[in-house]
Amino acid sequence: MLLLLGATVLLVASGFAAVTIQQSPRWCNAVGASGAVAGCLLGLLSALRALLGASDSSLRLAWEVPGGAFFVQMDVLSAFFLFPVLGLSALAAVYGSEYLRHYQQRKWLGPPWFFFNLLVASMVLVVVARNGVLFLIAWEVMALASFFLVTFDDESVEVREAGWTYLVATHVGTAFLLAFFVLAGRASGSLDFDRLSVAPTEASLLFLLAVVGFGTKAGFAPFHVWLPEAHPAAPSHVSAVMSGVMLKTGIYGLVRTLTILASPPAWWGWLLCGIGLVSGIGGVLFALAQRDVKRMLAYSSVENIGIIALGLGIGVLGVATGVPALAVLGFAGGLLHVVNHAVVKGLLFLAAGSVAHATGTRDIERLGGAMKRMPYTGAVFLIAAIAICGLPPLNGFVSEWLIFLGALHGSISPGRSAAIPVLAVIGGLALIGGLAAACFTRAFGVVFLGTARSDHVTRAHEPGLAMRLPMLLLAAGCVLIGSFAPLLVGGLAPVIASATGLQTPQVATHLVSATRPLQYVVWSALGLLVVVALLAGLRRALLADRRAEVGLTWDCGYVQPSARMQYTASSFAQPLMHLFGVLLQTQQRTVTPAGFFPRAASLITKTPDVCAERLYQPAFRGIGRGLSSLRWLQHGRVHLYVLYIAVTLLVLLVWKLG
Amino acid sequence: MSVWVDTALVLLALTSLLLVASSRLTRCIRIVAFQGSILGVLTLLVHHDELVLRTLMLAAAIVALKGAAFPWLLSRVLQDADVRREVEPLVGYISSLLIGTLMLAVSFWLSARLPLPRPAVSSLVVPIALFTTLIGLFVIVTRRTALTQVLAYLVLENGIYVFGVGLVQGTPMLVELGVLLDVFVAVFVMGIAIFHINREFDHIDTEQLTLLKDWAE
Amino acid sequence: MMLLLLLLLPVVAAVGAYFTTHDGARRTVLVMSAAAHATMVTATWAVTPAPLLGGWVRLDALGQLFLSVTSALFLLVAIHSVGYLQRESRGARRDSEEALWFANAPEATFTTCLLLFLAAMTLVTVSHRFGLLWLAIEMTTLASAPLIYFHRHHRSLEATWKYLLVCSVGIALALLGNFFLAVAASNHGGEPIPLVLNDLIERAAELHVPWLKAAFLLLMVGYGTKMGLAPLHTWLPDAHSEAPSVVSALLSGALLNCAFLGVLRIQQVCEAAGQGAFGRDVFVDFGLLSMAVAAVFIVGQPDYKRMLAYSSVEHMGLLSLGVGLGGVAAFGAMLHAVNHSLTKAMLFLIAGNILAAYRTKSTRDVRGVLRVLPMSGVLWVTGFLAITGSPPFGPFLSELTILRGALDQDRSVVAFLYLTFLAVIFVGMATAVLRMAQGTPATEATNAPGGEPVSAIVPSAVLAAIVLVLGLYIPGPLRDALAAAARTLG
Amino acid sequence: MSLAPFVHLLLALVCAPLLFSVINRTKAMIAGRDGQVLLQPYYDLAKLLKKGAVYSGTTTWVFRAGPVVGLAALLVATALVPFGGRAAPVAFAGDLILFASLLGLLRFFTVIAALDTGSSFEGMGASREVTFSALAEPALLLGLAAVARQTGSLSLSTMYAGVDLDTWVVAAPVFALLAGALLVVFLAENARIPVDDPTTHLELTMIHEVMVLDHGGPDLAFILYASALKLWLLGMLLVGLVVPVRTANPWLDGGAATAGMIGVAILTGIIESCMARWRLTRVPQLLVAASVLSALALALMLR
Repeated sequence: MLLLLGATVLLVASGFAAVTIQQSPRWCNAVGASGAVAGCLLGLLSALRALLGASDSSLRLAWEVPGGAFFVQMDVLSAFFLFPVLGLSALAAVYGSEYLRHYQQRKWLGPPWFFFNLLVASMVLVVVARNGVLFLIAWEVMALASFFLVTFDDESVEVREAGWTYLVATHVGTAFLLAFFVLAGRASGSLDFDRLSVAPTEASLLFLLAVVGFGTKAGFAPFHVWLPEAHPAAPSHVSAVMSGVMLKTGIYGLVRTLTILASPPAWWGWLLCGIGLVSGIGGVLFALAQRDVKRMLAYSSVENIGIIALGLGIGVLGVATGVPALAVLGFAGGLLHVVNHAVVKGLLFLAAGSVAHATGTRDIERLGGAMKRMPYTGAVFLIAAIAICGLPPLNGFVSEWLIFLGALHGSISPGRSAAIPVLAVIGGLALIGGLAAACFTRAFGVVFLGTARSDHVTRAHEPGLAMRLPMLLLAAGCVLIGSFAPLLVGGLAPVIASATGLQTPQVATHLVSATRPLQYVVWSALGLLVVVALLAGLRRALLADRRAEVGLTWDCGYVQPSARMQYTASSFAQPLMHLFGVLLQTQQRTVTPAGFFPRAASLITKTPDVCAERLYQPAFRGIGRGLSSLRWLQHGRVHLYVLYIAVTLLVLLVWKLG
Repeated sequence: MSVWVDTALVLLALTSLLLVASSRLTRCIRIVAFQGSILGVLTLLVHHDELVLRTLMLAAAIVALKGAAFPWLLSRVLQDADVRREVEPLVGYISSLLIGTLMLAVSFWLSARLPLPRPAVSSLVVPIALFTTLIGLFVIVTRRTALTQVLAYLVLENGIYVFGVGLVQGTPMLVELGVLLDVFVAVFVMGIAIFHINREFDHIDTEQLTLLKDWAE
Repeated sequence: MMLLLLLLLPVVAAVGAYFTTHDGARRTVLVMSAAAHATMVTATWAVTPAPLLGGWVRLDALGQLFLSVTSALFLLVAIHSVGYLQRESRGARRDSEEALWFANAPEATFTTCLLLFLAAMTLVTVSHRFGLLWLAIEMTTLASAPLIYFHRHHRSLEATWKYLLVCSVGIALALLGNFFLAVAASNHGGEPIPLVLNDLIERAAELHVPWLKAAFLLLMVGYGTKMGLAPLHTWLPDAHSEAPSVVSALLSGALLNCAFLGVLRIQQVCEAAGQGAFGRDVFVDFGLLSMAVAAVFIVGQPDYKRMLAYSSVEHMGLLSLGVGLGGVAAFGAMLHAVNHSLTKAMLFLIAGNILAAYRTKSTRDVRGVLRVLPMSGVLWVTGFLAITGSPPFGPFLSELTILRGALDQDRSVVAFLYLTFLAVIFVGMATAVLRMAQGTPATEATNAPGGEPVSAIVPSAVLAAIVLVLGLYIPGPLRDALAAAARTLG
Repeated sequence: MSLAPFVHLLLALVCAPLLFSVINRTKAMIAGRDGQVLLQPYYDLAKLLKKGAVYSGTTTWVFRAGPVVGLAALLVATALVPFGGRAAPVAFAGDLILFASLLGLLRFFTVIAALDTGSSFEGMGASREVTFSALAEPALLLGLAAVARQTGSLSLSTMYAGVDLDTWVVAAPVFALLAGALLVVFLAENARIPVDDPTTHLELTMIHEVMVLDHGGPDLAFILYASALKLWLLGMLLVGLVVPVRTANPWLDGGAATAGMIGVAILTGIIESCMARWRLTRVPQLLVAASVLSALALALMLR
């Protein structure tokens, strides 16, 4: 425990140090990054000890604030969430140390490092805090730190607006959490987690508060609106951390809530599944519609959060209906996907960052053919894309497979209450998978393959080692998690036990029903690789002594194919956009060629977020209008002000005494 | 003696009504001055049984301030400010009178709601005091010039003072004088303010003092 | 004896300052006396001073709390105002909003009034005799009016006039309230109870209830006007926006608290007389209404000083709400009184720096404060986060405590409205403050005279530090004082 | 571990290409021609394997990796599919998901290989491929989930082992609906009429064919063989459902399954000769209809 706190202190301290020495960017970078890495490694060490020792170490100090106590505890759940948080943060810090160097002419590098390290420290504290006030403070510090990172490039209007949206969203979410904690602590008068007592009548209310409060941070639809704004705005290593792990603190909060509110009713599971389906399908569809690669990734985060929610939903259903297999598999899938998405999405954002940074644009319609200029980045992006589509043999497949298996278990379980949502999950998950494949073939194909659509790419170059290394490590992570899945899933037993409230041995027995098939999965994955190798060898052997000419792409006889003739990302996505037009509400502006000598025709499509456009903006406008319609109160006539006083007095006298 | 007290109180009420109905600023000032002196007399009448130095001093101070000093100060300001000598009310005189009578009723009703813990020198004290206070407020609200507002503020003070004199025994000298002093300073500061207003704007019409607001008509 | 010193020191200093001709000397007097006052106040935490005038003047937990805040604020403001007065060039100056020329009031007057203001506020915090309390509060009005009219132009004059008139009317009503209280105290024959707090509380049972209630309402409206509770707050935005920022800081940070103290005193009597519930309801109503009205004017507010003023209205509402809820919330209210004073004062000081650099009060014309005035910019954003109740700053804790108070009593509607108003106001302020702080400044609007002088930064920085500390740790003595203060409110 | 499971593996690997010629012969017969010889696909493969290759200068290693990975994925998938009711060599709970994902992998690589050429035609084909497969995916998995619920097991092998006559008698309507759904999936995934026309020569109308325009030589051979395998496997899923011959005798079951496979091929031929390709905008309706069929089957079961 002390080790972890030491790590936190080290993080904060190095952040301060970075600010104090920001006159020299090199040192500022070095101190900030190395401090972050060192802190993360220390933290990982203590998390590892907690997970292996599996003994909860806690620390409770008196703290002189109302309702507060400095109460931190490291249990398996916290340790489990600490891994992605610290691991990804460390890699992102290394990446950032090179990424930020390109700002050093224009900006101070102290603040970004300060806030980055503060962000990491606060995430650690969020995960281990066991007191409401402490948690809320850490939670909000996390939000603020990330806000200042998002608005790093505050010269541009978009970034400022994104920051505003993010700040407002997270603050409103926190309001729900305030209500949540105060309500939960009301009975015992203490906000320590172990003394939060919940009256069964209030449990559902608390759950809803938690879903909204934590869901806003996690990016559940329809509370996700801040996400596609904020993540593109932030520097890429920050986007990686935000999307990869900061969202997961919301998931952590939800799971922690479930442990606090014991014995959930079935409809909580239904609700989570519903949210999961909406977020998953909606997220991937909107991702498919984006032109900005980082925005696309942000929406894909919404999708994956949806998948996690599906897993949790199935798990809750299992707990509620008393089908342990369902519960165990659901939580296993959900929790494992937390890690997988952290690795994969982190990798994707880093890769996208280095592309954007090398080409100077995030608009995929201007990219293309980047593979030739940036082979490493292209390769890791491909790996990540396969993983995030949940395709074998990588890690993404394992977690989705677990959720599927859980759903199938539910579908063959006799009861009906579990079966119906579970079948919706199967169908939805399949659809999400297919759409995700469409989304990421599009992204990878249009950005890295074909020929350059603009000279942005022709100037591109592979980034330096500090940016490449983290990406390679994360890619390796995708493969390793995929190959050691049975081991990892088996290791999840205590975590799932703490999340579901089942006994660890019981969980373990049910996990076997997942781990044994998983071994087959892994073997077949290995087999796949072997077969690939064999076939590749065969192909090489066949072509060994033959002519392999290089020509033009087949163009149906057209002589001079140009880069502009390639299929664009928008047209690639068009059929699906058309199919789901009702959801997407894509706006289109067309100038069709007309007359004998037509002018330049054009087609502009844009798909803004439906929730933002149809839900929030009208609401905010309405509130603003309503408030401003009351402004006549302050009309500036002093004698009428005196009238206010008189009237107030009379009203009070008559009302209270009359 | 209570007859005289009642007369004084009635006179007070009448002067208030008169103020509401009168149109010329100079007249208003005189009315308020008269009211002030009535107040002084009232002080004597109430404390007639122990006509000690203290009471005399107090009464003298009241007359001196409310009857002489304030009117003098305000008429000084009035001379400096070459405004039209009309009051230009936002509510017409007749309707003002009607509202005034209405307020009389209200104050009697209120005083009925508040039974006195111990009998006062006169049953009229509470209603009249309240009435005068209300009139003060009413005039502040319905008259435009800063000067009238100060006058009205004085009337308000008078009403409150009547209340104090009529009901409250054993108020320490220190407090009473302090109150007087405070009122004096307040009026003085307001006088200065009016002087400045007049210099800045060439008018003392508070209707036009509406630059600071959060609402654009 | 110590109390007497506390009261006399500023007065003497004021007289001295009035007759000093040399600027430097006068400013030294200002700072020195402020420092002396502060040290004496600190001393009162060690030894409780003996009461004067047979208990009319004494220092209880509540008074000590408010006195300490006032004194500390005054010291910092004094330091800040030294630099401010240096910057304020003599003679005719260009007005920032309209193209008119104006002069400042003579500095001697300004300093004198400042010190008299301090004296009056000190008197407010220590007077237990209701009449005396009334005198003191009226004095604060009179002493601060010239301060608001420091810039001699018509807007500040208008503000001053409104301030004077509205507050005087309110105070007059409060006087009536005092008389009502006297009547209530002279119940059924016998010797009337002297209007001294402790006596009233001791013999509260003998008070005549209807008159007590009436007195409470009158005092509530009267002092509420001064405190800035809606709908009696009307003078507040004008005065705060037109007064020099140092004065606005004092008005928001100290003066409003003093008026609040006036209301608390009568509430104490009500509690003792078993009428606490009656009073608390009124407090809750005023509190919610004030927050609502503040929300109306903060959202889309084009003038950042007015925005801060309305935020003061909001927080006065918060205090009144906390007192109205009682219990834990009362403690929260006391804590919040401290937090709000410090934070708001800091914000006004920073607003002064911004105004000096950009020469406009319009949130739309100010851009890139973080670039033009880095320190002020950081403090500006910090202050915004603090005042809107974001952790890890003090107001967060107090607002959380008030929420707990609301939910402990199942006042879920109140809690809901409370959170809603807070959220709306947060959005409103965030929009304005971020727009000002971020981005790149418009080229012409950036004449920071000599960058950021130390005296313009240090006080605000100190305040920010205190607020941050209060968000992470509440010292024992302070907590005890707060608890004691809350206890007197039942 | 007996050798029996590997019989089917062998059979599939050897006979898959035969299905093409069966379909062709059927169509030819109906059209009154006598079509190609049965071994024609093997000749084609052999010829292609002997050829050299021409690569577009635009392409990268992704283009070359496409066919290899695709074929590998299908070879692994072959090991998962039961032969009628007979267990597959590799069988475990949830292998149906692996099967579906392997098809997904094949698709993924085909698509990016197509995009690697930078040709607008191949991009067009890729776009259509991902669209239709995204819609076919739920139909397939829901259908299999329905079988799973009916037979109460989670592995393709045990599932299909459970589909015997008795179950048919109980759940005839369910299985009928499922058969419909799986047939649609079979046609769509294998780019047959009415979704796609393998024999067209107009790039604009192609889906699968257009994606492999630039492949030649061994690569093309891999692709052709892979698609043959795909035809066989999806067909086998259909056959396992509609030919509920589950006796103790492996040869009898195997024979029935093989016959059923040929039957499916003939059926395909018939469909292709009496239907025209649908407008691309109508295809989604067909696929959604398939999903609806599966969902309906499930609803019947939950009743």
